[in-house]
Amino acid sequence: MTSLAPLAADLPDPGLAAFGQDPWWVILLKAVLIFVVLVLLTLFNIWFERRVVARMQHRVGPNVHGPFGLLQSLADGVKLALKEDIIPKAADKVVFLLAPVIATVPAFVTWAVIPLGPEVNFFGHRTPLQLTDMPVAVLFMLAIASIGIYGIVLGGWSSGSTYSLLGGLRSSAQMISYEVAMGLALVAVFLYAGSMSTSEIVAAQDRLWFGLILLPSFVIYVISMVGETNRAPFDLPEAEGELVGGFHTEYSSLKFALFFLAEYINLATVSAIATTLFLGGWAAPWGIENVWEGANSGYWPLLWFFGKVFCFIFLFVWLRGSLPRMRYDQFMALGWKVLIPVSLAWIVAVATIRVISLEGNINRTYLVAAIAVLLVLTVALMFVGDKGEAVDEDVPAAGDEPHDAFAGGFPVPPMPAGGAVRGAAAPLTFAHTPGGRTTVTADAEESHE
Amino acid sequence: MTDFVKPTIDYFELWPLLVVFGVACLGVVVEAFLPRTVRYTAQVVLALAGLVLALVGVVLVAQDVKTYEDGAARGVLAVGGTIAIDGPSLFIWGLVLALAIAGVLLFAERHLDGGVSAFAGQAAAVPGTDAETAAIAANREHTEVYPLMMFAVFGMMLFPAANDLLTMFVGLEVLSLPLYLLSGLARRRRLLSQEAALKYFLLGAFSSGFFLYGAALIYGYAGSMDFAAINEAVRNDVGSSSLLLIGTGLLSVGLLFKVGAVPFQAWTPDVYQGAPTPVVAFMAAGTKVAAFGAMLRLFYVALGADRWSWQPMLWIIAILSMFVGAVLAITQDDIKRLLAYSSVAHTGFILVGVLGLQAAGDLAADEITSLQAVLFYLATYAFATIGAFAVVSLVRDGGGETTALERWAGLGKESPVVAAVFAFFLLALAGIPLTAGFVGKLAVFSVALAAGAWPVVVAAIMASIIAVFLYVRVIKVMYFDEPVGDGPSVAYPSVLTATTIAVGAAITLVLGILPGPVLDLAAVAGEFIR
Amino acid sequence: MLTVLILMPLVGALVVAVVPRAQVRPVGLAFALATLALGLLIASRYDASAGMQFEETHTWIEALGVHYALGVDGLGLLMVLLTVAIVPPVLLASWKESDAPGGRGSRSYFAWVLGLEATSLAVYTATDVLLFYIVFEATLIPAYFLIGGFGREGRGRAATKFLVYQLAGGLILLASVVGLYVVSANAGNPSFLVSDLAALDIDETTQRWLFVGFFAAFAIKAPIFPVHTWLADTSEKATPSTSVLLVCVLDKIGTFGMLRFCLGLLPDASQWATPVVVVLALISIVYGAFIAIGQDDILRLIGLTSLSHFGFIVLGIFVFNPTGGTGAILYMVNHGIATALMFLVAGFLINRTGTTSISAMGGVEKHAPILAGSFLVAGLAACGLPGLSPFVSEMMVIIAAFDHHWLVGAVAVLAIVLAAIYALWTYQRTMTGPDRAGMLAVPDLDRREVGIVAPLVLALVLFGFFPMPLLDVINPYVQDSLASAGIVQEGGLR
Amino acid sequence: MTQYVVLSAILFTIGCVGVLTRRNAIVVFMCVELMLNACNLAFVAFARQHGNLDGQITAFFVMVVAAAEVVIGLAIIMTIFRTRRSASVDDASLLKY
Amino acid sequence: MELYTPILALALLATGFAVFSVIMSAVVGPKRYNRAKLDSYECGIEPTPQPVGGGRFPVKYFITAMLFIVFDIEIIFLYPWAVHFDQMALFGLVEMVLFIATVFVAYAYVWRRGGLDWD
Repeated sequence: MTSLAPLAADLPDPGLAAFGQDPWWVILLKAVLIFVVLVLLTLFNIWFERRVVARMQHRVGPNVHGPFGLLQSLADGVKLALKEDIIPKAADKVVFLLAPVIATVPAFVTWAVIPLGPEVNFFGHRTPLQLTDMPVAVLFMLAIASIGIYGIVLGGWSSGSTYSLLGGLRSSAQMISYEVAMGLALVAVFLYAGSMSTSEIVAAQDRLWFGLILLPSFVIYVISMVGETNRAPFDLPEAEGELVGGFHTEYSSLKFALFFLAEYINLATVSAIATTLFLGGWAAPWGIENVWEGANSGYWPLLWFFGKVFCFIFLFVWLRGSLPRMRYDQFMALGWKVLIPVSLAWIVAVATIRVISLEGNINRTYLVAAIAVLLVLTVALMFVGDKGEAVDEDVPAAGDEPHDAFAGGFPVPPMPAGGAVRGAAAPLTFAHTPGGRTTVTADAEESHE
Repeated sequence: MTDFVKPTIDYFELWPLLVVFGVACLGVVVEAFLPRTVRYTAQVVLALAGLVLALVGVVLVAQDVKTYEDGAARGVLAVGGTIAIDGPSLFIWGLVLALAIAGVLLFAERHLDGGVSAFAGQAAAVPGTDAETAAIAANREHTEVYPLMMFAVFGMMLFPAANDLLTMFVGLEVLSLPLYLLSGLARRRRLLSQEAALKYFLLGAFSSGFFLYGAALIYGYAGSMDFAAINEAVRNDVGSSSLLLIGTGLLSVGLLFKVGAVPFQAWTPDVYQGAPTPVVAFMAAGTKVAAFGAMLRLFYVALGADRWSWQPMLWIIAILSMFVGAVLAITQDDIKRLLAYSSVAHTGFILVGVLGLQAAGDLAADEITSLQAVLFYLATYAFATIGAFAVVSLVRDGGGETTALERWAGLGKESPVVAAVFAFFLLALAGIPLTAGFVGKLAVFSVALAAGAWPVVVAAIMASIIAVFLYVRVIKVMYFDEPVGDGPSVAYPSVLTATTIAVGAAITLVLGILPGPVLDLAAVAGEFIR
Repeated sequence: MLTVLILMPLVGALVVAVVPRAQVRPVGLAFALATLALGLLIASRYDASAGMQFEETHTWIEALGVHYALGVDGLGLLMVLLTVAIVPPVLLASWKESDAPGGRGSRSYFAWVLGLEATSLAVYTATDVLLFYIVFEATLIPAYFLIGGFGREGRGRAATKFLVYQLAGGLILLASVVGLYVVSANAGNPSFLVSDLAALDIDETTQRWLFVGFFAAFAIKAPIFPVHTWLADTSEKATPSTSVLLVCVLDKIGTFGMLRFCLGLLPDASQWATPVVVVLALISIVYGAFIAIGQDDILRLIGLTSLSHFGFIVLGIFVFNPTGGTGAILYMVNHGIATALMFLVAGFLINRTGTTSISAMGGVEKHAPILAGSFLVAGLAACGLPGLSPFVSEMMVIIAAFDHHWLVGAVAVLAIVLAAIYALWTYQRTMTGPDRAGMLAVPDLDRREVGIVAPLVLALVLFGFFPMPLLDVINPYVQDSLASAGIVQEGGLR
Repeated sequence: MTQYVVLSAILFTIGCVGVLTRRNAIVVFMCVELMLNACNLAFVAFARQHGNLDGQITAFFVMVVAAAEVVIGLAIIMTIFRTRRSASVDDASLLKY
Repeated sequence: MELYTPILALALLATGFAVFSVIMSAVVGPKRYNRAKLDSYECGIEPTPQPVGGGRFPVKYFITAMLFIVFDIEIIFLYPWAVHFDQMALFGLVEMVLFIATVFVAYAYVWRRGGLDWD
């Protein structure tokens, strides 16, 4: 036991000496500023998205309110506030009211640990441009973000409507599925940074961005962050064709606005995390520092930081503008069958490389053993991949059930001839539409039993 | 930042543990990749091979262990001191592995039900639906039971060898969780089985919560989870003794639940009745062995210095278990429930042995030690139980396995051999001389008396008398009562169950007549590493 | 030698279990006779003045200090002889299937009887307490199947009652045995050997506790009031032959144990307990005889008379003088013979009349004089008529009782009166008087039955007039044991 | 530190009482989880008090175990639920309680 | 503890804002009663009566949730390991490879048995 003790983060971390020294007014001011920035950022993002998508679709987009239509989002917000506040009679009132709050608060709180810049002179007080930091900051972010999922599930559950329920379930299933991949993608970062504190991770990237040396992690993270935020092409919970509005079908007025707000803040949050963990955070892109000494001091880093964040936001918009929505099973298969095993394999690979670089003259037998295990793992992985389809061979032999362990659990629509199509293998098969697949609804099940 | 000290792992000594775990994992892989037709064979062969290999490993390790530091114990502390591989551990490992081999044989039995095993074809299918009919028609079976069982075996080995509270807790859970699932997988009488699983699970989880909170309090008291450190703390009387006392109590709740002692016995009859008989056979024997191993280690190593505060509690619990078990068993009319209550009573008897802890100085030179007595009793009890349940799985009527006592009437005429073997197991459980049960009882009574717990021994004798009535009653039903209706029939088992029963009976007999070698083995096992 | 003696019937039991059906009975009898011969051989080589003999000692369970140790002294020898002598007549008496109503045939009956013989012999020769205990319990298994498997309606219940009583007694015994072991372990030499244990110096309190345990166990076995209730049921439901084995062989283990363990190992406590034990014995004597008078079932009646006789034996043991001791041991032998005769004759009677009810019988005398005669002999032996062997032992016990306290003696004498009543009245009701319905055709004993009865009657008469051979064996033992118990004495009765 | 321990004790008691009084299997089960989390709190609080990390590491393991319990527990409860359409502990009473 | 107080401040701020919005929407918005409006939305048809929470839903979601828990737990162990990897080096690698391999076995099983297929 005692020998295992150093595994956990030691408190207090010397790298975090700069934090926790602020007087109350600085804290309050910083908190208010973050809050305001986030609200503004959301308004801007909505506008930005509409404009960019419009451009991509050869439209103009909002252009009436304010210069370039910049005030459009604000106008929408005010309009929402003046709409009737409907609570469906089938709803569980308390939870129904609570859900938007639960969804919104974590969205804000996550930003508390995102480093926006180095230590600056803040109204005469020297403090980092970051509300706070802690040895487990990234874990904290993930944890808080998970709370947001409760808001969505509870919102869908409490509405008392089938669409809401299924939308809520879908989005939570989706979020938790991609959270795994996301979490695994971060492991490699910690391996290199040796810390989970955001500011230390940024500091660790002063020579090279992790996005470059840990490219697979970065890619996995980016994919899963899109899934995590329910954005196109993974915006299945809100698939209008299937589920009307998803979990917030029954929400109206400002409660709806809160969900909307939370979603856009989350958009910004995952972008900010990506920036922090993979793109050097607030540090200026390399090259610039060589040209310009002061690029990484004072308030300038805010520029780099938000610049990088906007790159990601643009990416989000771009994806939405150009990609069709994925089918739900393909989407889940991508998360569970591709991202997770690849992340695991990548982690092992990174760790191995790290060990080799740490212990120049390494004990060969150990290395061989490790590599052998690794090889076996990889081979097994390929084996699994190949045989994934092979399950179908079992099907005719097994009788009239598509597959063994789980399918018998609840009624499913009759299968097309030739058995189920699974995996991302046959995207062009239109034998069954996405709509047809989602008839596994609560009442459908009821009638079957 | 403290420097990282690489813990010693001692892979060689851990070999049996690793083999079992590896085989369990391999079993899962087999489940995943082999076609359905060959899974059964592959799983059975794999499990048996793994267990035998592990058993060989235990023997090799046992021959190799050195004296630990300069104490009385022999063995090593592996994995940074979290697992104690000492004599008692090895003894229990060997015992658990032997039981597991018998368990696999019972699990693999397909002869009794006309070509299918005792487990549900598809547990996920709701009974009475098309899905289930289809599963039955396709002759499905859950071959996952073998890996599950291997995981349980792994837990059973880890649990008594754990040398700190955390490892013990993990062992407890690893041992319990697969058993919860296995309990719910009966092919026939699914509802009963599922209900058993639910009850077992809820109560089991509840009790492990107690165990854990107890661990937390002890940690709060001693500042460490390590048994040696706790012992040191108790000896030096640091911290608040109320923490220690409550903590000990809560820890005991968890352990006593696992062994099924009164007042934590409520689950025993339900689970024993509902779960598939092969599972019950394995679980009744294995869990008790493992849990008592852990209990001995916890009480002797960590809390030995505080024995004046836990011994009175155990006195009462032992007495209650013996009486409640014996008395309630008499009122049962289902053979599995009856055996369940009898196991409660036996828990009490084993606790009598646990009470026999004495300081080393108080013992005569070649006097039997409490540890030795309990280990021996466990061995005798385990084999008699597994054999008895194996016999239960043979007795049938029109609706499959029949466990109602009145349906057993006339078994002596229907199948004298089966009735005789069962009677023999019952006599062993009753502690009649020339069976292993007798020597076990003798041993635990001796150590308890030697430790001055004579009231408990007197109570134990009285409880034994009640228990005798209970066993004799079953024998009477089998031999002297007129059968109801067609009477029971006995399904002819394949060599698998037959072997288990024969080996169980043989061991029970041999240990009854010549217990010397095993007693010596338990003596050679020596002491716990402190 | 003793091992062979024990193994002989055991092997016989196994052989009987496998030989062809036709040979079951001859083979069984052959083994019983061989055992008898071996027993006589041992008796002929026995040196009456040399204490424990024919000893064999092997370590059995080292960790517990258990030994496989056998040996006989005077007491053991007599019991061994009694056992080996009684089994052949019992087997002969069960020759016909019909002798065992409700049973499963001769094979299992013969096998179990031989098994019981083997375990009983082991009990009488064991010199290790644990070995004693083990075979003590082992006797129950054949006995259980003998009672439960053969006999009248309700035998299953009786068998269960028997077994539960006996096992209860056994477990109490176990507690005391373990207690002895622990005492020896505390003294530094954990052992179960009687010789080791006898050398222990046990403190008074412990001795008393252990005594209570031993005595309770043996009282159940013997049986003694108030733990006698199993005896009546068992003898009523079991076959008469089984009852012979139970009462004449098995129950003697109780009194044998009292002598060997209570007196032998715990002399101080025995003296401490004497008043209580004597009172219990007296109650048994009077109560047994008294309720026997009122019985209608002949087998139950015989069972209850034994309660009275066991009271005498226990009384003889616990009055602590050589006359009583010798009388008690002699009584054990005589009672064995007399009761065996009584049960067997009653069995023949029941076979003929088809009932066990005394009130349904009558007038047998006229049709079957030999049967009636032998029944009369047995009855007179039971009430202690001079000239028959029980008289000697009964007189010795009563004399000793008067020595102990006049009141004790007086009560014991009262029992003789009662015994005369039940013996003679039973005779009168069954054998004399007018014929009852269905009693007309009672045939007399055939040759086989006479062959069974005659030796027993002969033995009764012989030992009635000439008990010296027995006394020669008994006296040294009694001297030794009383001496080792530290009881001052003035020479035995010669 | 004492407050944390007291809080954990209170949570533990609530869970315990919940297990004993509630009849819905899922609620009972959640109460069990509450007990485990109370244990975690106690572990972490004691870890802080003793200044070593054993307690915190334990908390990790407890989470793992709790998760495994959740998985198995829900599986069992769901099977029963689907068979009987009820999650009440009382309804499951084929076996004598 | 000082590290956590700012978070509390931000959280309070956000909560205040959210609660304020929820209340405001009830206060500011117009109220025009209409029975159909309070029914749950089902494309205009009469909604089927349902218990709160919509009754039952596919088992699949449970399975996903369980799998998530299993992997989340794996991550719990990977994080501290990753942070302190440099100190453990080879030992850490070997042990973690064993750990990951174990999890991977379960993963392969679930995959092959169709646990990851959504239909």
